[in-house]
Amino acid sequence: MESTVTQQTEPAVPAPVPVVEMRGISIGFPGVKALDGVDFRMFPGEVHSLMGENGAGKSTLIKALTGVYGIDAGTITLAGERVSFAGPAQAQAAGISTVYQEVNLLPNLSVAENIMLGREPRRFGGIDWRAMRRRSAELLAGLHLDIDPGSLLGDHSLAVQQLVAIARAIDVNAKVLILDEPTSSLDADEVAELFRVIRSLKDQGVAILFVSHFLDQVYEICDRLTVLRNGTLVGEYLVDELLRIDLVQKMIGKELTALDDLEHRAHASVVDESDAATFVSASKLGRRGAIEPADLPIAVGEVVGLAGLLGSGRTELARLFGGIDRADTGELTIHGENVKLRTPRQAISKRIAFSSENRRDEGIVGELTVRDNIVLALQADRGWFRPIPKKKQDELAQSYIQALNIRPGNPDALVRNLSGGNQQKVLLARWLAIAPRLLILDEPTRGIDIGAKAEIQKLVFNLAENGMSVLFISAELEEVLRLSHRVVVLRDRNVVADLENDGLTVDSLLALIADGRVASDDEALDERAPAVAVVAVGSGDGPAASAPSTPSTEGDRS
Amino acid sequence: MASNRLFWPVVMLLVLFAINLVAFPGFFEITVRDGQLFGSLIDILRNGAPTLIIAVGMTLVIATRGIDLSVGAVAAISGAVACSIILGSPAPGSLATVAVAITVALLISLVLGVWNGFLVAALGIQPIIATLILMTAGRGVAMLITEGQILTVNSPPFKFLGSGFWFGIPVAVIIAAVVFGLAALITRRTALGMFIESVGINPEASRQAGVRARGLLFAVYTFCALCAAIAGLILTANTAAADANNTGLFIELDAILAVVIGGTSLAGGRYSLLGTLVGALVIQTLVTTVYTVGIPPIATMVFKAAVVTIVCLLQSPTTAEALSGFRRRLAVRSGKGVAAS
Amino acid sequence: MTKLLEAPTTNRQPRQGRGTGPRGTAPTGSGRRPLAAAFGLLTSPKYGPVTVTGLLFVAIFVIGGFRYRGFFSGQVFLNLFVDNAYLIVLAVGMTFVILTGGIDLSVGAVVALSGMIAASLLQTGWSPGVVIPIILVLTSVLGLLVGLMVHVFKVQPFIATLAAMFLARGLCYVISQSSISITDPTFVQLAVSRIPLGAGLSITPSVIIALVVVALAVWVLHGTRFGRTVYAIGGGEQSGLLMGLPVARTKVLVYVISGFCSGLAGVLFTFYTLSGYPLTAIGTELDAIAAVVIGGTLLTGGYGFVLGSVLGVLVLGVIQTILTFEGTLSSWWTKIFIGALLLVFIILQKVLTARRR
Amino acid sequence: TSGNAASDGPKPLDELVVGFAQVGAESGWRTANTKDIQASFEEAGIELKFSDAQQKQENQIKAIRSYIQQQVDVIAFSPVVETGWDAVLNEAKAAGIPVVLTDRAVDSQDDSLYVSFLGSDFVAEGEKAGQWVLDEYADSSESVKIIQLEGTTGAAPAIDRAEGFAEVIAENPNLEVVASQTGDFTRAGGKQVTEALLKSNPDVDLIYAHNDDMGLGAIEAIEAAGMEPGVDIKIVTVDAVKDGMQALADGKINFIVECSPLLGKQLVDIVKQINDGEAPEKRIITEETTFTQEEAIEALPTRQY
Ligand SMILES: Nc1ncnc2c1ncn2[C@@H]1O[C@H](COP(=O)(O)OP(=O)(O)OP(=O)(O)O)[C@@H](O)[C@H]1O
Ligand SMILES: Nc1ncnc2c1ncn2[C@@H]1O[C@H](COP(=O)(O)OP(=O)(O)OP(=O)(O)O)[C@@H](O)[C@H]1O
Ligand SMILES: [Mg+2]
Ligand SMILES: [Mg+2]
Repeated sequence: MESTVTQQTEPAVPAPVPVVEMRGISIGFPGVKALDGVDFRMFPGEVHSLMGENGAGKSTLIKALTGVYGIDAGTITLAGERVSFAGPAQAQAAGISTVYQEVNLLPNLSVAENIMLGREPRRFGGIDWRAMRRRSAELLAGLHLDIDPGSLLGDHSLAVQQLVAIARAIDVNAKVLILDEPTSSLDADEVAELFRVIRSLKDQGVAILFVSHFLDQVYEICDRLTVLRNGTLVGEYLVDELLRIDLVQKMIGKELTALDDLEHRAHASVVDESDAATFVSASKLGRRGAIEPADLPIAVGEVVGLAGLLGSGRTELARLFGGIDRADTGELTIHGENVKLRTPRQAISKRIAFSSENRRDEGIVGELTVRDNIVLALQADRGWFRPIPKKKQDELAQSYIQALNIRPGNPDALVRNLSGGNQQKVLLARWLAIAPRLLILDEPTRGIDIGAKAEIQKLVFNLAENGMSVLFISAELEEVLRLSHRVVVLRDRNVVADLENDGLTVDSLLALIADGRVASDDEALDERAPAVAVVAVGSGDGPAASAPSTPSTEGDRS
Repeated sequence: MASNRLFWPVVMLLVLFAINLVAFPGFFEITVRDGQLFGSLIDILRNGAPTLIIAVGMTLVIATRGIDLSVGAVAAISGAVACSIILGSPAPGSLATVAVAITVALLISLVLGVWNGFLVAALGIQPIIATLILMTAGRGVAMLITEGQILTVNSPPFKFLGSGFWFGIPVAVIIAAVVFGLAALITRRTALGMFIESVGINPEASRQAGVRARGLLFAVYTFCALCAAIAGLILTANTAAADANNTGLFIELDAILAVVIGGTSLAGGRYSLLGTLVGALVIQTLVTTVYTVGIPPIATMVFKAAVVTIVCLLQSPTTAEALSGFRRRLAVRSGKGVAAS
Repeated sequence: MTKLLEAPTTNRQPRQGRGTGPRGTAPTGSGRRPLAAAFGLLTSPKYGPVTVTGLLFVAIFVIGGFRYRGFFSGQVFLNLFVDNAYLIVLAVGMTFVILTGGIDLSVGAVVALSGMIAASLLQTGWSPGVVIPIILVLTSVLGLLVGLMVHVFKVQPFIATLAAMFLARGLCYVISQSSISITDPTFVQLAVSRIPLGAGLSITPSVIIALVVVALAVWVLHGTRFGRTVYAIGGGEQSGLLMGLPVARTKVLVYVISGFCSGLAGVLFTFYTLSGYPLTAIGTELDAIAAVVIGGTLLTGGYGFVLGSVLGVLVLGVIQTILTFEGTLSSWWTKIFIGALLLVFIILQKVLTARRR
Repeated sequence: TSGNAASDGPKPLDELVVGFAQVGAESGWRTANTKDIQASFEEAGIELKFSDAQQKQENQIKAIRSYIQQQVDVIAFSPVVETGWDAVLNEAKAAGIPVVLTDRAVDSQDDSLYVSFLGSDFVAEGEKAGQWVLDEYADSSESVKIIQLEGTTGAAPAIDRAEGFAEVIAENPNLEVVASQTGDFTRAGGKQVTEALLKSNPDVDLIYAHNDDMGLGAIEAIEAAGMEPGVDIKIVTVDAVKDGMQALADGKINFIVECSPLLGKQLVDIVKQINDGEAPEKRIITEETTFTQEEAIEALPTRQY
């Protein structure tokens, strides 16, 4: 099927009927108007992106479509018919397959079941387990995910879970496939696999909604996009006709400049190793089954990035530094003094903060307010009998709400009701509030919009300049490169390289990660490089120059 | 939010009051007799005091996602201990004896609480089973102490705890108020309440944020046992007799019911002590209503079932939605009416 | 509720089939030896508790055999089933409910109620062929009402079933305050007949019924969509909803099943006691819950097996048997002894399943 | 009786084994009962296997089955409930083990299932209490208001004591039970119920409690209401435990119908009779009396429980 959508120069009035059409959608929550008269449509065989800042209403719009939330006003049409779903089950039955923003799977069931639940192949009135395993193994293989379908889902890392969720969604014979930030914890390779699948579905005429805060990914895979701001519709555009700068401007309503100067400063302020005191240092620190003994010194004011593939053990290493897990070999010194971190509490008392990648299960405390969540760690450190005065709490909360642009800016809102990105910011605020000397950030920018990401990066940078050490993990390699003074590469739970960040490029890092040696030439990169989003946002170049030019994408865009 | 959740329980309380008033016009009368307050409402407060005290401890336990089934047994043990000490002493009527008895009983309850805390926090046993152990064995221990007999004590200072008056107010009520006030003060004026809630909502996140979940659990179960012991002393003093078989029997159900009617979720997290207070009052008033209205004993259970069901259904968010929809429709209609006129 | 301390350990089991895509080389995992496999069975969050429970049960039985004359016999073992057939059925129903993260406190009272219904109807000359279906339908309807309260009105299961418990118990009194004998020949026949197994061993028809219920439950939970949805709800109701699973229907049905099982257990109980008595089975709900939890099911839902619950019942039964064989305990020592045995059991179970921290 | 241990001649007492399945230890009365039985058997030099059913019939059935398996010489038990014993008693009969019931009866058509029933007659107790009330108010012309404190709903003593009482007082239409509530056989229950009922029925004349403990609770409530128990409001109870007798002696209770837990001696006698091959009487009613204040003062010093 040819992509007919993009042949029109006008985004509006395309020839075929939209498969999804939402008109005048409004949804209000107590105190917040999440959506206000939003129109939205998708056509068969297109990849559509929903763009907007954190809290703009993207997830809410998706949930309105699939019947998770009832709508206060507006109409929804699916393939020309008015629909109103009472719940996700009905939406699914009508051909809308969805991966929601937070991984919503069942940790207590096997991977195979998580993929097939609700559509299990049956035999003699019961589930045909054999067929189920076979089918799920096929689907996993389709995503190049080599895990045992019989293993418990809960045993896998968040990234794997995210892929499993995707596998589940693409198995359904859907007319519409919705992916709400599916790539937030995926590496470049997994993203490439996903895109391959998306393209083939698109060729089969499936309409795909792809939400992501990674502009590169959006520009690589999407045909059209709809921009939301503060719950209202900004407009619908053809991706090819919208410059990145313009897109960002439409999303945030003003120009974004934060990244520019960061880019410059990053290279200017690499810490001079010789006179920097080592703050914390690990020697032969390891934990059986999780991470092999590793050496890792971190200097005062230094930002160390951890790079590696999914499952390479970055999280596990970081957890040892944060006292989340106990190391069973090696030792940790702080300012040369031997310390044992048995609990997170002990780490915190040493001013080491660990911000988990799994914000829902290990990060936020959903039923508590934004204020409580922000002061939690600080208060825990002070002890229960020395409560932070109410006024001080409010000040703290307010200052971080402003600094990180948390929305809604109401310290009494329950964190559970915040959008994903805003929850992440609250989590970050909690750790900044304890004024850490070592801040461990495991995927801190997961699901964070582009403006906030820049703010956070700037913040990290400034804090590092003021003497805070940072251990930084991100699936986005260029983010690692942009922020880090040093990059430590892990592979199969081993530290394989420890490099100064001068002259490092995404390509050379990738080679290291993949093969465990520094790339001398670019043989290994030939097929992989295009899939990696290399270009920094807002670097000033036009979209044409920065868009990765692979033959396949080119073919899709006329 | 909390005030919202309390709306229907309070209404239910008022309805029960009204029923009582119809059955017995003197229900609201409070007179002063021999310098003591006297009346049905006072009885409700006094008899509800032990349940309330236990429910306060239970609220905190439940907020951490736990439950404590052993409170009845702990109450029985503390009553048995106190009575047997008083009985065994040469001067059962002396204040010192009673003070010693009470102190020992409370100390023992602390040990029992720590024991529960140990099973739950240190060994990670599911609270319902962990406390089931003490629920079963504890009553055995209480009976061991009394040798299965009802120990009647003749000790005015001890009796004072259960049926005495202080400035005209029943001592039991004063004790309940103090326990309630202290619990509210300690958890809400310090960060304890937030920690308890946070551990109840997301234990792993709380741990990573540096909250000492283990210590907290120890503290909470110990406090709950202490509450149970205080309640046990009041219950025992009320009849001046330790009845190891019956003191605090099924009181855990009443306490849990009070907590839940008060709007605290058994899934842990946010709790409301005020709600628990209302819940305990509803339960005690319910019992009194059965007596005043003269509901025959065979129908008592059905009546209780009906009241609990009604409170729960009224409190339900589904009902609230349905009601607000109805109200909205009413408003629209009346709005139209105004526009037309 | 124990998630509290288990969370950090259960979540972080190193996975085996690791690696992402063609590049990933699995360093461990393939070719596990039997010893490792056995160890894995013990420590797996899924099978560990059940395995340990089974082993401990065998251990208790063997120890009892050494300690008491006549204990280590086939009939003593079979009597565990004979005496606890009704409890097995109760525990099966309870397992469904607890797997979804709920709880059912009404089962004891419903057992009493179905006994009362049976006794009073049989007394007025109804035929057992009518009475038993009526009981099963009535208790299922009661379960349905509870399920609707829990799902539609979001009433916490603890409270909804507590109300049902009051109601069922109250209805018992309404039917009759005093106990009623059952003299119906069919019931009497079912009560006294024994099915010989050879070698002087025998069981009762109730045991067969209970085992059929267990087999059905195993099949439903592991072989049908409904059963998997039960586990899914326990694993995360919200996720289940978003995955488009029939959460509402399943959640309500689970209480219907528990109601049905309680009714059936009540009927088995009347086979056992041949009477209806309003005060019977007080506290039996705690036995059923304890059996389920001892059997390794998490009260928070999502993890556990029916067979574990059966083991749990057997453990409670064997504790009871030990008590009668001991034969010298005063009333209070009996209670303390039950508590102590329970404690030893739970702690051993915990220690044996504990994973490296 | 069917072939029992006696058929091969009497055994020496120290070879006899008796299995006793007690209801539980739900009250002081019950504990006294247990203690007396245990003490009596010890004194007689007969081995007693004891089991506590924790108020559960199924436990009692299990215990009896276990006694059958252990081939004891005599089984004695106080049934938790009257019904539902045919199956297990038939097993005992088949095994040739004689069964003695204590305290409570079983409701079975086939009275060959047990050799003897030793215990009180709860209905008669209710009647005795009623009779006293009838006599006390024989020449009262006004209506007499009575509050009844019932035992645990559904329990046999509660049902029977209410029945016997009601039957007798029906003779005098002036006697009117204005309220009847359960106090669960406990002091706390008795106190709370009385407290509430006194508020709505302040002019009550008499309280009839199904056991002493509830009566003692009622005394507390009456005193708290500023009235004098035994004078302003008369109290009649059943049981005659020590605390109750004391209250009776003090004039706070007016009349107590005895229900003795001291069955041990009589039970030992029955066991000996069986062992000797004699047939004990089918129904042995415990020797019980009633107490007025004077009698109580007299009996109190020798009261054992
Ligand atoms: N259940 C809820 N109750 C109250 N407010 C809510 C609820 N769900 C969402 N909101 C609010 O609605 C707004 C839109 O949230 P939504 O999750 O749609 O944002 P989003 O665009 O998906 O953001 P992100 O990029 O961070 O995922 C936010 O302000 C959020 O706080
Ligand atoms: N939540 C978890 N529960 C159990 N095992 C886990 C969990 N997270 C990770 N693991 C295991 O630990 C190993 C490494 O973890 P993980 O995948 O998180 O590493 P990582 O380098 O941080 O990768 P990423 O952050 O990209 O997911 C893997 O074998 C994984 O299966
Ligand atoms: Mg979102
Ligand atoms: Mg990670």
